[in-house]
Amino acid sequence: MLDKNGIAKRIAKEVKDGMYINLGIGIPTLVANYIPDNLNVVLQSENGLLGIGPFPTEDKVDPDLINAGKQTITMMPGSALFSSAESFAMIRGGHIHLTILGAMEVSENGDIANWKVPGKMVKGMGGAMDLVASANNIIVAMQHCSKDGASKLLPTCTLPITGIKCVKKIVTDLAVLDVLPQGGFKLLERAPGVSVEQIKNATAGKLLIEGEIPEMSI
Amino acid sequence: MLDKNGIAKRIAKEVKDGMYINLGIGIPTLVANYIPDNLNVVLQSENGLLGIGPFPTEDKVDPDLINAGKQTITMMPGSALFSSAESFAMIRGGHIHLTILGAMEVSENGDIANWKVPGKMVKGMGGAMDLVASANNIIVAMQHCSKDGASKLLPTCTLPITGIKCVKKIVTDLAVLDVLPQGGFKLLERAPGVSVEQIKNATAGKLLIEGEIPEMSI
Amino acid sequence: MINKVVANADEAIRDITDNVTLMLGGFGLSGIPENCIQALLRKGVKGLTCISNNAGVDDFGIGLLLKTRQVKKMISSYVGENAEFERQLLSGELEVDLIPQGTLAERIRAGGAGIPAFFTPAGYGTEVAEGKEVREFHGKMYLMEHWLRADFSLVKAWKGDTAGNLVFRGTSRNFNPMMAAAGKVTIAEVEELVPLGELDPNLVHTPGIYVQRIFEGKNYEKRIEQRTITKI
Amino acid sequence: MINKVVANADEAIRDITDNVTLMLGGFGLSGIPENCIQALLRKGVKGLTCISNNAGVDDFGIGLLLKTRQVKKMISSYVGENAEFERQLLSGELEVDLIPQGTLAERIRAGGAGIPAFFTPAGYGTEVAEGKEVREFHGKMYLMEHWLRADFSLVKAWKGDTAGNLVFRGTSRNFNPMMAAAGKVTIAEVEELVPLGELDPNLVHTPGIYVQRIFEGKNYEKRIEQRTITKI
Repeated sequence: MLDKNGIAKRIAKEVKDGMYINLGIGIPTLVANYIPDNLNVVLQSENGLLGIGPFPTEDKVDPDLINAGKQTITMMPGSALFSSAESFAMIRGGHIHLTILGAMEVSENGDIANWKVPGKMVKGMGGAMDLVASANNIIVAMQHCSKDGASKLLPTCTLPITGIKCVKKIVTDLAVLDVLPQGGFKLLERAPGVSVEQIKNATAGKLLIEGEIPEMSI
Repeated sequence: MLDKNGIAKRIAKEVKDGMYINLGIGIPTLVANYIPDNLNVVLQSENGLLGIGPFPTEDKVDPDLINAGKQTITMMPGSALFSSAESFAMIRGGHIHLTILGAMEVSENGDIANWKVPGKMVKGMGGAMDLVASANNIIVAMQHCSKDGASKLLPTCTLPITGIKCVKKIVTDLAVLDVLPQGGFKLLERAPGVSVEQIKNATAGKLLIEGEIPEMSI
Repeated sequence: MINKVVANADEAIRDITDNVTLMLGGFGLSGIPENCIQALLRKGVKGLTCISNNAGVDDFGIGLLLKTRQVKKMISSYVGENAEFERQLLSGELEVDLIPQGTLAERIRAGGAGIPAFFTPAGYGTEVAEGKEVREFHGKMYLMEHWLRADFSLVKAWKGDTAGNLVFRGTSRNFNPMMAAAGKVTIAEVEELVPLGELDPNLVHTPGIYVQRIFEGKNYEKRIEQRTITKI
Repeated sequence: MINKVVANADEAIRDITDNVTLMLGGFGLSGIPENCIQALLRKGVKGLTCISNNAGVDDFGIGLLLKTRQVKKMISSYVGENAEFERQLLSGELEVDLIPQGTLAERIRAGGAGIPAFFTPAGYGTEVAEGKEVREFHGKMYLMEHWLRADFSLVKAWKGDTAGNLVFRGTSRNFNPMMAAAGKVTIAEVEELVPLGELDPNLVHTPGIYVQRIFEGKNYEKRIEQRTITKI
């Protein structure tokens, strides 16, 4: 089983040289810590920055420089700043190569639910609906099951959805899975120490298992 | 009768303090020469400048600084440069207070034709269609009649039109006229030495004459 | 050039009355019109419809106007960083329209640019699509969205000149440029008001044509929501 | 950051083949990709569809590609500053689509911004409206217009860094920023290529994400169409 950092580490292996990437709040943000130094990638913050750098040291904190999670940040050399309209033009126009975000549920046809729980205070979708509707490549980072043990990989989402048929890959504490274009979760890798049987039991949606499933290396 | 500079001078009297203005090519460009110094106005060039200054002196000629007529220009202090998309966002969004342009024909309901003559090489509409479709206040500067003596103020345009129901006022070598919302040219002023009869004869569209028509002062 | 300078926030918002629609720049607490918000508190106008990406926190930003019940409706992409907001929403005192952030940004941009409607894929297949025209282009589904315009736009810039040209700083630019263009009357507050000719025309972010009034603000607090630092 | 530098125009356009659609920045002869046009002449690719506000003059700009019959179609707002253009058009060798300048600019912006269609009032009631969907919003009539995208965009900037961030100068910005965003592959030629970190992130006009290749151009002629001077 992977912890949050393990999930982030495994996702970092999906990052390729030259990519522009948008990282959502939560586990996705941790991915930045595991991108190999030899890869040149640029992180976008949808409030208007390409080239997010590390968090600032105390003396470099700047209220005019925050990320989409409202955290203080720094800029890398070669960064660019722009308006929110330009930022989402970038996202909507398909210029971001990889979008990594968390989810509450994913369905076997790639629908994602991550913005609203009926009965709970609704805070809004922020940029999530734009990101999932526009991205060419979406990887979801999440726990395989909710805290009460219910599978989050479902035949259809039970929560209000954020976008349809958009998730391409899922990395959970138990497994790496592709969402197939024709529907279904294809099991690619097991987390260290996790059996195929465990994954089967934790997956409510259609699961496809072909041949030997390797343990992931992270 | 007015010459080109006379028409420009008369139009300059329509300019009010604080206006943002787009001047078309030809007589409209001359209007800039007659705007009183005590008025603060800003001239827009649709290729991406607010704050057109005078033509440059020989040593200040800059190929990166031209107006929509491709002439070398200068900038006023407080100018701003922008892209063509931003420029037409400004125009389309109704931010320009006054648009002055030439015409080949104007109809009594305010249609304007100024971009195409069948049988002649068509060079294109440039920004004219955007300007006439978007402007709140359009003044046309033109000769009352064509070179062969035909009226250019018509019941309906005979040439392909640039925009419909958009012209608010016309200043010609003979007269100043309003285009009424319900249709018709309302005669406001005569050019020096021009009689109402002359204007009647030169106007093919519906002409409204109420009371005494004063001679214009320029 | 046209001189648009007013003395202060109170003079700038003098004709904002009850029940108008306002746009307020900012993302989180970054780039918000702090001085204008204080002036709105002092003036006490009510029934405001506020278009702003967020709604501030309990004791700062638009949160201050919520506390005094001056806001009737919020049009935002993400709210609820504050408890009073939640209370008013659940009790039905406050209306909220939640809009995907990119759609919100583009609807405001469209308002300023004279584009009454456009198509975006954001929200297709979700509850955001309810009641909206759906259309296929190039094999993908899109929703038709309409422009947003406001009676007044309140924006915050780093520097501005007397003609209303604005330069923003860092990520505090966010929604400010589009809102400047989408307000019938746009009021800009700046940290530094500079004389005409001091801003390089090539580096102006918002051309002065969009700004009707400008003033140099005071006592900027620029509060940070999530102070996150690297320990060395 | 990603290093996008290529040696020169010939390397930059290496995979431009016959019959592709190109966008070329510039207004008149200001801000045109001079080096890329020369490289296209050398490569001799044919059947090009060129989206560009103008078509150059007889012996400069896109006019050079017209002379060598490399252009099949022009999509522009204003053409015909050159005689060869007129000859080819009248003889049927050249196709031309004339589009209102603001519509052209916005269609290109929409292409880069992922907006497949939008509404504009320009051209309503004229022959430009033929075959287009017409719609009323707020009592005014609008046409629906579609995005424009290109296989390659060739843009010209003043300065650029190795990550493809661009800064333009004066009115040579014009169509270049939108075209940079609307090309599947965007090639930027710059007068000065600077190291990473030299451009102020706050003053970048075109973020590098839109640019796939960049090089420092040579021998810029920057020809002036209408040299107009004030005599002193």
